Amino acid sequence: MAVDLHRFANPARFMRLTDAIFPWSLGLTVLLLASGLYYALIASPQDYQQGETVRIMFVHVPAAWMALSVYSMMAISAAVGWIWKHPVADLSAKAAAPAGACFCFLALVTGALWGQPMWGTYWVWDARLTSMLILFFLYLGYMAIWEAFDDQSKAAKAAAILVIIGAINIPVIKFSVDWWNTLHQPASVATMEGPKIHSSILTPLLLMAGAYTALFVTIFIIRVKAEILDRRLRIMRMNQVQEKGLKG
Amino acid sequence: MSAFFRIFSRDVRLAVRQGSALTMTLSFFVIAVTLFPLGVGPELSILARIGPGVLWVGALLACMLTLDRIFQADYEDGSLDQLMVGTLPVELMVLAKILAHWLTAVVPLIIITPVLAITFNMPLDSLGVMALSLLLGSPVLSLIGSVGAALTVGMRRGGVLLSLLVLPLYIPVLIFGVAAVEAAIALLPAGSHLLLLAAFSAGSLVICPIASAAALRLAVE
Amino acid sequence: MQEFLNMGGYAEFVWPSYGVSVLLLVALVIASVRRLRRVERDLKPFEDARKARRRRPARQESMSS
Amino acid sequence: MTLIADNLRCIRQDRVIFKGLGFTLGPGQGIWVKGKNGAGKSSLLRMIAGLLKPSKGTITWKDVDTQEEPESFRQDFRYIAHQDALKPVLSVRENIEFWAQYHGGDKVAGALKLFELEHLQDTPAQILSAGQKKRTNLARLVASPAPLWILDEPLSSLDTHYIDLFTDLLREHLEGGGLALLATHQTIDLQRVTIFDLDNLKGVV
Repeated sequence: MAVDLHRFANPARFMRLTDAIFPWSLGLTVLLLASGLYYALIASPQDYQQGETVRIMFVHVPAAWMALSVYSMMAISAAVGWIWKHPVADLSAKAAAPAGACFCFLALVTGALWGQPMWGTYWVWDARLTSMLILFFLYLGYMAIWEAFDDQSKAAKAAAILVIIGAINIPVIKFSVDWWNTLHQPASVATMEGPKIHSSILTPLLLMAGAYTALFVTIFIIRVKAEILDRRLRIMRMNQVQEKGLKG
Repeated sequence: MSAFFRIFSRDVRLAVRQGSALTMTLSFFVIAVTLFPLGVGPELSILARIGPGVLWVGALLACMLTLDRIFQADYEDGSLDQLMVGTLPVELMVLAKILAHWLTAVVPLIIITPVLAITFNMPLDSLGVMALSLLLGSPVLSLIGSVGAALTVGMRRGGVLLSLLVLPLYIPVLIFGVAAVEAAIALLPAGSHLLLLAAFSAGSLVICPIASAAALRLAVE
Repeated sequence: MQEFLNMGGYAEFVWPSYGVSVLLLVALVIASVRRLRRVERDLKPFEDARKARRRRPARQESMSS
Repeated sequence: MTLIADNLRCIRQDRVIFKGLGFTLGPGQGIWVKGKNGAGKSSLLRMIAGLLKPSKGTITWKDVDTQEEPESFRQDFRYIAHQDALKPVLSVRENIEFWAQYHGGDKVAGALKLFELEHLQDTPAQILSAGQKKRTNLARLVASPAPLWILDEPLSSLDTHYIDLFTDLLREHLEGGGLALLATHQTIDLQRVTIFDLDNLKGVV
């Protein structure tokens, strides 16, 4: 049985595209990261209320934004993969998941580290932190389902169903967790609103958000290429076994 | 439509004939719930405080244990292939099975919850709202659960994955279910919470059969 | 410099959060790059074989179906 | 009432099982799919039955693509798989009755009589022998009749008496204008049945 080439046509084109983008996104990441860190740690003044701890926000908030936007990107590419049977879309969702999970985990850790000086405890059942925790479970579920199937094309479809159902539920979860938080609002805990976004804080925040996005794109390109080549490798090995079977 | 009713009645008859599965689920629910007073202490005021939450979490976990029964047995003996080859659209076939699962696995949980609520020293007039909140919210448990069950049917250790996939999606129902009961205990109006629960059920009634059917087509391939 | 490192007394929270972020993201990048290298290395023998087959015109066996 | 398969390609676990497969099955004709283990016999049958999506190619029944109108196609065929699809807790009659009514048929009594299952009709399926279970499974073909039969190893675990019985049933089905697509390791010597060899895909009918 010959290697089934028609399915690699657009991945090859896709990879030529990403190879072209890669140096740019790498450069942008380094640039944004350097300037972001400079502004976050050195240039911006300490906050009148929270003092230096506000600097944690420059790492916490971008991570939280990325965690959510990566998940929605996965849901969109899963839908594209499902509707137009686009093989690369499924793989890109699979490639993005670990990065999204890392951002989500970072948001949780930095959130806890920010919570300690603010409220005296590492974990406070604050609405956003709780939603981030649930999002982390959704990431784990997504990655687990890829491992559960040995047939990759089946795994892609199952994962697509899961991430679409997950994405539909995220606003519902966000709404109910926010609402649940106000219901059990112990009087003493200040909300996570933090300082109103003052310009000296906005620039490092946006720079860091840009740096995280560029970093994600860079990691994404590496991982998607690895997924596509891994798929090709798996098929070539399969055909080799099959051809041996015929000769043997 | 008779095919829809056929599947529903066959599944109910099967569940009744294999009554042991039902008693196991109920006993798990009772045992899991009675562990809490042993862990937390017999202090009645505390138990009354945590009662709604414990009962809802217990019902939710007990329901989750029964989810793989929706499709697994049919997958193993080949009935699933035959069901997918019938003239009834797969989505409706899935809905019939979900309905049967809800009636035979989840409703019994709802029936015995008030009895357990008494052991948690919950006020008697709140038992009605407890049962009502379970009644309105539990279809979501079966519906979303069926998507997880369809995704993990035929898997060797599907049970663990099933809970990881399904539990995060149960959280909104848990939050508003408990909120409704706590509102009732505090003699506040619980109407809005119950309406939201009903809305969750209606919403998943639309989405989940389609997702489950897609997942089943995948599993049968 | 000392004052900068002290972070207004919150050094034990600010630096760990930056440290964890950098550590984890760098680890992710390294893991991804290493995975790509490994797949490319494993794919090499197959790619060479395919190129070799394509260079020899005698073979009619079409690669694409 | 013809079944036309055109340029079917089957991919399982990223491996090409078969490709460019085509055949035409007219009324009164049968196709016996042969091939080594793993050649894709069951995959082909499941694909025709609509359980396995072809990654390429079309299946047309009564000039309608079965992928577009699966429900109407499903009325016209019965699929017998390796597994018997019987519920151990239900009796033989209850099992047959369920599948008959599910597929919109009502000839349960006839099916029981033909497959000599009347004396077993009230016994729960779990204590049946393999042969009795296979007969109960085959009984659905009679209980809710359909023009096209898709049979995957219909004769396995049947003794010679029931093999002849089923071969006669199949002959009558074909003579009555029915169609059959079957995969089996036993021999079927009916002149209306032609062989389709998956191993070298030459046997295009």
